[in-house]
Amino acid sequence: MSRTIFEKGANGRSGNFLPANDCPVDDLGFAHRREGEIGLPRIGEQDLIRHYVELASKNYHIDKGMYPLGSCTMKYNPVINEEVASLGGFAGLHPLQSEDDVQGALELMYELESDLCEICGMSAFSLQPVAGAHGELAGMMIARDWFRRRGEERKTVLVPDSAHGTNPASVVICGFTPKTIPSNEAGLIDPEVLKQEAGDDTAVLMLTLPNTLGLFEKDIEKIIRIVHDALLEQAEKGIVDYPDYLFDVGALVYMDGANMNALMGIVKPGSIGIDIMHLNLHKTFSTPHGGGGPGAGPVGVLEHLAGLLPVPRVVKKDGRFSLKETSGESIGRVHPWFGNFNVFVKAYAYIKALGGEGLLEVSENAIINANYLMKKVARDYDIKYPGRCMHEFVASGRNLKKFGVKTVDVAKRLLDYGLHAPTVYFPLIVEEALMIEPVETEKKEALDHFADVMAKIAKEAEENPEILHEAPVTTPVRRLDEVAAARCPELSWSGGECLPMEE
Amino acid sequence: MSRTIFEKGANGRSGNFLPANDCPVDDLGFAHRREGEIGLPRIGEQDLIRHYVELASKNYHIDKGMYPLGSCTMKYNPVINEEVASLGGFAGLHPLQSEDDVQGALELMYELESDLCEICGMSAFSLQPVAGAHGELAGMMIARDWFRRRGEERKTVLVPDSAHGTNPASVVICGFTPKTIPSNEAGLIDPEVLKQEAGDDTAVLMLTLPNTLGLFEKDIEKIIRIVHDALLEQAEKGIVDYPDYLFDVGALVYMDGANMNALMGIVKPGSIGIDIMHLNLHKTFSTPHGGGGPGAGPVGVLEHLAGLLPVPRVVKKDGRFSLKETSGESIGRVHPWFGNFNVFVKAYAYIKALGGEGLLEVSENAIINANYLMKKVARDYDIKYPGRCMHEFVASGRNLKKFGVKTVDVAKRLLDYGLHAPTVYFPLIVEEALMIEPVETEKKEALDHFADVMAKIAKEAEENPEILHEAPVTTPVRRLDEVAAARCPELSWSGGECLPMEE
Amino acid sequence: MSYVQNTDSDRREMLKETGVSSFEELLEPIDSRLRVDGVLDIGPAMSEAEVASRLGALASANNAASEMISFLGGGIYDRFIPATVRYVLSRSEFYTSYTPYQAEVSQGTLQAIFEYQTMIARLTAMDAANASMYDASTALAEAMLMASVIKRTRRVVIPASLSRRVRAVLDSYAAGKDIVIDEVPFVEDGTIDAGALAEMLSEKTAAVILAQPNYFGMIEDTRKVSGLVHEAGALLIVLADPVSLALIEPPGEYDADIVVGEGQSLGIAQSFGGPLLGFLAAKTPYLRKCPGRLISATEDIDGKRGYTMTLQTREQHIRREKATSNICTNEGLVALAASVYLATLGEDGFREVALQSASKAKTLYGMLEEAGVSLPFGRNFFQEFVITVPGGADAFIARARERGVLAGIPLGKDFPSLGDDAVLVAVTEKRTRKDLELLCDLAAGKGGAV
Amino acid sequence: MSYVQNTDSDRREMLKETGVSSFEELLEPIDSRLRVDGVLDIGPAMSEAEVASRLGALASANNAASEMISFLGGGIYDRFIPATVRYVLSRSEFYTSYTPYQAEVSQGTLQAIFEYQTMIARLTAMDAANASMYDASTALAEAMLMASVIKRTRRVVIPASLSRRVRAVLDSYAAGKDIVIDEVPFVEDGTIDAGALAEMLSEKTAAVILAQPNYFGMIEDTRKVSGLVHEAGALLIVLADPVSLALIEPPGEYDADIVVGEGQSLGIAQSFGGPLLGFLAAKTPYLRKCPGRLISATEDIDGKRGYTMTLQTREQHIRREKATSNICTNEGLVALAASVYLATLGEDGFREVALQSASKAKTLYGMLEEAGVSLPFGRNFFQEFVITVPGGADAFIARARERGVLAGIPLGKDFPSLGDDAVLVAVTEKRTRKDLELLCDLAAGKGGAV
Ligand SMILES: Cc1ncc(COP(=O)(O)O)c(C=O)c1O
Ligand SMILES: Cc1ncc(COP(=O)(O)O)c(C=O)c1O
Repeated sequence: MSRTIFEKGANGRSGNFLPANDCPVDDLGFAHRREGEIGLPRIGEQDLIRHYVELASKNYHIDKGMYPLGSCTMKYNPVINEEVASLGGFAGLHPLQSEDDVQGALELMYELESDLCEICGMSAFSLQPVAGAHGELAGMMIARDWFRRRGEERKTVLVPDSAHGTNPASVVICGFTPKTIPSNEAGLIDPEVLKQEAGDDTAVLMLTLPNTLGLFEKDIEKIIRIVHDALLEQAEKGIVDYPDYLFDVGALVYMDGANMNALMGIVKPGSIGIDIMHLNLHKTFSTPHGGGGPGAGPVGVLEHLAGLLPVPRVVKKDGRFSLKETSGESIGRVHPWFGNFNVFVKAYAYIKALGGEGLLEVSENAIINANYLMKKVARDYDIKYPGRCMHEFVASGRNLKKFGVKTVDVAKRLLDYGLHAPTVYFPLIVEEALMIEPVETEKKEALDHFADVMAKIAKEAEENPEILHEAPVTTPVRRLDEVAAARCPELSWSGGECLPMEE
Repeated sequence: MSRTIFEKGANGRSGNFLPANDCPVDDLGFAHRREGEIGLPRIGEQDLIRHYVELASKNYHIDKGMYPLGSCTMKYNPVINEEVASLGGFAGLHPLQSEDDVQGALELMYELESDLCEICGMSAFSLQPVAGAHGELAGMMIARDWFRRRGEERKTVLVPDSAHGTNPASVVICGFTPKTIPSNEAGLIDPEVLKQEAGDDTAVLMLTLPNTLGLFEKDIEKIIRIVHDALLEQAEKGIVDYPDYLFDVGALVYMDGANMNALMGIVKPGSIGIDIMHLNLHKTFSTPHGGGGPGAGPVGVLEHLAGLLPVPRVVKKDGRFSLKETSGESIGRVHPWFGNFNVFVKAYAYIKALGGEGLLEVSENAIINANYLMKKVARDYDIKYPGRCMHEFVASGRNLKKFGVKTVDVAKRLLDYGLHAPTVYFPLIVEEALMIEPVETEKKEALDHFADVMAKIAKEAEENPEILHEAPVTTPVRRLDEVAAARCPELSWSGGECLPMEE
Repeated sequence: MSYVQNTDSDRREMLKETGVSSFEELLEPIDSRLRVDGVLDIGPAMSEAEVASRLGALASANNAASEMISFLGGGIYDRFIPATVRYVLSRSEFYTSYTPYQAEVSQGTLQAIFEYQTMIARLTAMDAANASMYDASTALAEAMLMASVIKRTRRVVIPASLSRRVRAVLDSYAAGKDIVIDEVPFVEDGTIDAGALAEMLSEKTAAVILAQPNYFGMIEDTRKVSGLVHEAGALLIVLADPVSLALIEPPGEYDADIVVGEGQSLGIAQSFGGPLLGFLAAKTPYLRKCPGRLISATEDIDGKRGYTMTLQTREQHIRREKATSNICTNEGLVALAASVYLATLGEDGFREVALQSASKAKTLYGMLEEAGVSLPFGRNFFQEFVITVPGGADAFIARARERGVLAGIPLGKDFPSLGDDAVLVAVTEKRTRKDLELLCDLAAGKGGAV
Repeated sequence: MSYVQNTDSDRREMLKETGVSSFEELLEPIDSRLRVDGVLDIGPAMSEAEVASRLGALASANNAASEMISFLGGGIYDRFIPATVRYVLSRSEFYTSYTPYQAEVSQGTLQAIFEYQTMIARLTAMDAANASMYDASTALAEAMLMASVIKRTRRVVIPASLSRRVRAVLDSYAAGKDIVIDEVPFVEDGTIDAGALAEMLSEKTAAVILAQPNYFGMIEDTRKVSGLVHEAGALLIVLADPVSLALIEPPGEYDADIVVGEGQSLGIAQSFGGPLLGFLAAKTPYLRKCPGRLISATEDIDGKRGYTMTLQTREQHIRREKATSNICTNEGLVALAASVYLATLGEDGFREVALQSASKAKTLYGMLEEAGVSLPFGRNFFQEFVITVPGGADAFIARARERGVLAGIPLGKDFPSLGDDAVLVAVTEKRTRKDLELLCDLAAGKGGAV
């Protein structure tokens, strides 16, 4: 355990960071002054650096080893991207500087948007949402306003049961009601079931492609058609008025594009009829996750929805870039400025470095790695949906249950072997799920090592399950008491006091 | 054990770092082409970064904890210094650019030299030597040429037995013959002994101040006088011709200033008669040591020797800085350019940050810390020279010998406690020496912890010496077979082959 | 440049072991009609040298506020950032790690966030803070939704002086939940009209939002407002500037229920407006309804102290559609930066930042007053205030730009009642007396020698 | 700014425990007459913000070669440096650690240096390399001393074309040991006069130094020289450019005894000429006489592979006056940088660097030839060559500088026989065809549109 910085800096001395004040402090002329101390540490710089270096040493991270968290796409984060993102010409910009002073930044955003359009086959992208869930919300707002502008108040959003938790949550925050679509035995949406569930009240189908089982919806054309058709009848009857080019667009299809790592250069969602989608730059485009952000969740749409994107929009005219602040139809803003600009710089650098062929190579290797690893892991673990997967697959620890071993035990034991665990207990439709995404930057050797360790653990489960129950033992702390924490959480350092929660 | 980068990158793929060549490669027009491969790795960037991050995790370092290596002055290295030293306006300079293009760099060097003069009371400094030993050598060359120019070929340099190994080695490389001066029971130079040793052939007394026992030569005035007088007689007889202002300068006194951390703002060596000295910027002035360099060992002299300093010299005229390439008397060059410029930037930033009072505060705290820690360590270990010390002190593990425990065992056991060991078995005049330099940036709490661990180890030595013999056990590797390595060293990776050494 | 590490022979071997004869076979579930035809049209791969030079050129095509004399504020400030912040953030242990789902190997991130929560709780004097939100505006929007859930009503009052950009974000979040947002006007000194507020409050009011200082930089009479709000049974949500909290009474002391704010001032680069750092703190009874991640201290099975995510049943990954929010990825690394900033400056250094900002702002105000520049709202501000410049804000700003000065934000478009001459001027600790004199001369219409 | 962490009360307590009543008491051994009077006159302490701005101003007062079109070489080259090098060097585990005296907690540094030694040994095709020297010139000086010890004689032959700065360093090292340095002249193509060399060699010759390529960029006939040298019983010391070794026969293959060189080209910033990286490699029998640190692989007591310093009986800290050299602190971190550089580029990338440099140099040579510029030494060069510009080198260089071009190094002062028109031009992989055209136009006296 590392002492907190409050303990380490309880009675110390901080350095001197500011020049002497060249203005008088006697007459600040305002009321409501704070009395007493804030309670910030007083710590010398050496001890401060040691504190954070010590904390750093207690983290698993990409530069340490494979990070097969399913759905999270923990690929290598190139150091050049960090360097260029920290250039003063980017980091020092205020968002209200004149357009003349920010042409480089606007050009970067403009080009990134159009590259994302090309990659996804969408007509327009807004970079404003700052995370995947934020992109989902913006996308839902677009759908909401699109219907509202047409005088409709459709309430239902269809969400497959394998969806990421943010999907139904975003639906709700936006005022829609989610309706769960069960997956069939193949782990896919059944077009027949969908047809039954889609109806007059259906605004959107929100699907993930490839889905969170790592499977491509092989009936995707049919699925999109069904959703689009859900309103078509009314359109044909003239009840609602659609522009010509939307002749076959009914309810909307939203794609959670967080799994786009599998599809670059292979499928363009927009080209197959996806109306709205978001991307996670902090997954597919290699911008680091920062232990929980910052991210970026650009939202893209087809032409008929382009006017609804958040404002401002970057526009180009005669080689000059500017910001268009208003649009008649826009949903408005989901962020006060332009989104997480610093993240864009990294994604831009990544896309430029790879180019068209490089992005395809990424998806190819993501898919090859996943299929290869699935094959190896399948020797010792259940795979509910075997066959081909895309960039990830879901294994199950249920075959170890007979030894009294749970998936969480497998996960913790992996930590003892110096590896990170896969995503566990998700998606919910797979019992004892181990969701494994090897990503394209890991090479065969690393996958072999991971599979070997998984095999070893399966053997341990059989021969010596205690080891797994006890795991982890080599980590900075062992299994933590989460129940106590939830009953009376200690959310800030005050010498051990906690806040009792009513049930 | 980490596999070597050659194993990890045996058959991989490197990235693509250069733009395509826009010139033809068919006619290079030169002979003597290399055939076959060099044998460099082919490794992907992710695995490369992981390799070095893994290696990094196997190093002790200042940001991890106290580093009480005596004589090495392992103080905190401020991160701002690293930042400013990497500015493009410094890092991108070629040493043969026109003076107009490098005014900032020259100004920095000029100011740093004059700050060092003020701190040390010397008349002039040259920044050219790139390490302490290099500064010693430059200093010896100055002495050599100074005598030669006067038609004398004096051969002897007096060196106390407590001197750092580089001192006698530098003396020899420069063509002088070292003669050892034994320390007295107080660990100091005995003026009477010195008087006997100093003679006609004496060119230089090379002393360290405070000496490597951490002691200030309390008879320093007398010592300097004796050395200076060693030639005075002849000067008075007119045998050699000294300028007036040197009336009392005979043989020269060289001070190894690597321990200047104890004296800043307290004693100026030049003002008390030291003729030549060097500094270790990578100790006293907080520039990091890099696991073995780069360093910087500026050499400073009093007025009568200023013309002998290495060229070029930075000069200032009418607010403009330029390089003076020649001087009639100069020893010439010890480096093709100006020394380790990047290190100067850090030292400069450090001196500016601290200012005059800050440097004094450094030395005060270095001294307070050392005396405090000596007092605490003295409870469990022998201190051959008790009383007051300056910035460091030498303890001894000889009181543990009766338990079969050696100083090396104590050192290794410290590693198990997550601390770094002191310098051991040096200086040679203290049996089972443990040379401890706490430095000023460690605070009381850290010293208390170190002393507690030292006490614990002393107790372990008595109660369970096996623990010490076995130590370290928590480190990436345990005690290494140095004998085998010396007999047949494996100096490069070739799958385990070594080079048998003849005796 | 490629970061893929498999060689061609690796790939061949893997395909073979997978039991397929070509990569194409793996794409069998994808109908060929859906496939991309040809190569993506985003240009050829660049080498690292080309990436560096392209990005260098784009960066150079900007003129950064941080290198000029900037009086731009309005939510993003040009502040001094200590080197320690950049150093800690450059450690890949922090920046390349994921959300701490495996607590045992994420104690670094977890403890750092726990310490961040502590600092925010102390700054705001609230019971607890969460692990971060996207930015202040979305934190405020979530606080609004949270209040609506707690109070089971759909009306919220905001000050008419609120940033229009923040208001726009509130609007887009409110629309789905049919929340009605009313605005309480401001009086001559730029603070809210307490009388009007009293009249607007009803049992239907879920919450009143108060910005302290407000968008015009003015300090509100928070105790008075708090009294009114709580009397009406509504919640008080405060949007607080964190630097001001070093000098101004913290919201916990005037009984705020939820406090949010923008952490960009705490050691975060301006970065053209992102990433930012929304913070959110609340009273204990509301924690179960709060959005985002919470880190708690606890013990491991050996009784050793450790940290873990807690109250996760509020979160989307456990509760899905019943979650209190959809937030998942937040601003972890930015929260870390803020902690390093606050810890580096420490109690005294942080207070000094606030003090220098306020005293320099006050000095500029005095200079402008003396020079006869019109200052509509008076002296009761923290570090930002409104000036009116005859001839129009835009002309003044353009004139200043020529001298390397970013003079401030024109307010006329967002707040027509203030007129086209109104400019919002922010002063941080980075400004020097010389900078202030230069701005004053420019505002007073003098040439102003540098 | 202070980095001292003790508070006043810590100090008081410590003094008390030490048994003194004031700090002054601790200075008792220092006579008060020796004490500094008053405060050091180096100005007041600066805050971090002031340090950053002062250093920023000094940096801005320079115009960096790396940002211009630089044809400057002569030992320091403007090359592309991959980001990985800066990243690895920014890890404080490497840069803040000391010499690996405690091997068990220094395996990172030790293994990295072991790998560096391996790369240098492979590049040079020698048996082994040491852990680094200060720079090429001091490495060469030490090699000279080493040869003199091995051969027990005091004469050394160097090429007259050797860099005058390197020669100056040799001189200052030679003086103390009374080593006599003779120069062998160069012939029309800029390479050494083998006939003259044959005549100069005798049993008194300890070593012949050969620079490959030489200072004029020309490639020497190394096999011929090696034959002559070894026939005479002397040692062959080669000063080799490491980048050239990707394309040119390595010294080990023509029987060199000791090889030294400058590693700045291997991913090290120009940094106004320092820090640099001297490498030194030798045949096995000479290792016991070689200066500097050597790292060896070995096993720990559990049989686990590890690394340690070896043959330390050569070193000053063990052998003092009997040491082979006085070197202690060397260039550890710079050696690490070189390893990261070589590992990042890898076999193919490093060859590409050499190939681009050579082919661009050759292209420039062709352009200049075509434009009628005089090229005294011909085409047998690697990446650097001499041109002569009528009107004088200085005027040409000044003219080029106005166009943002650093045209090269004037040679007349150092090598009067070449005349005042001679300029040494270096071409690295960073130069583009456009750069080459610009230089060509300038040299040909044309305006040269950018
Ligand atoms: C499939 C999927 N959708 C949505 C999200 C939410 O993205 P974010 O965490 O950036 O809000 C994630 C990642 O967490 C995801 O994996
Ligand atoms: C007292 C003393 N003198 C000289 C030196 C030699 O300095 P360097 O290692 O920089 O050559 C050192 C350090 O190693 C030292 O501590």
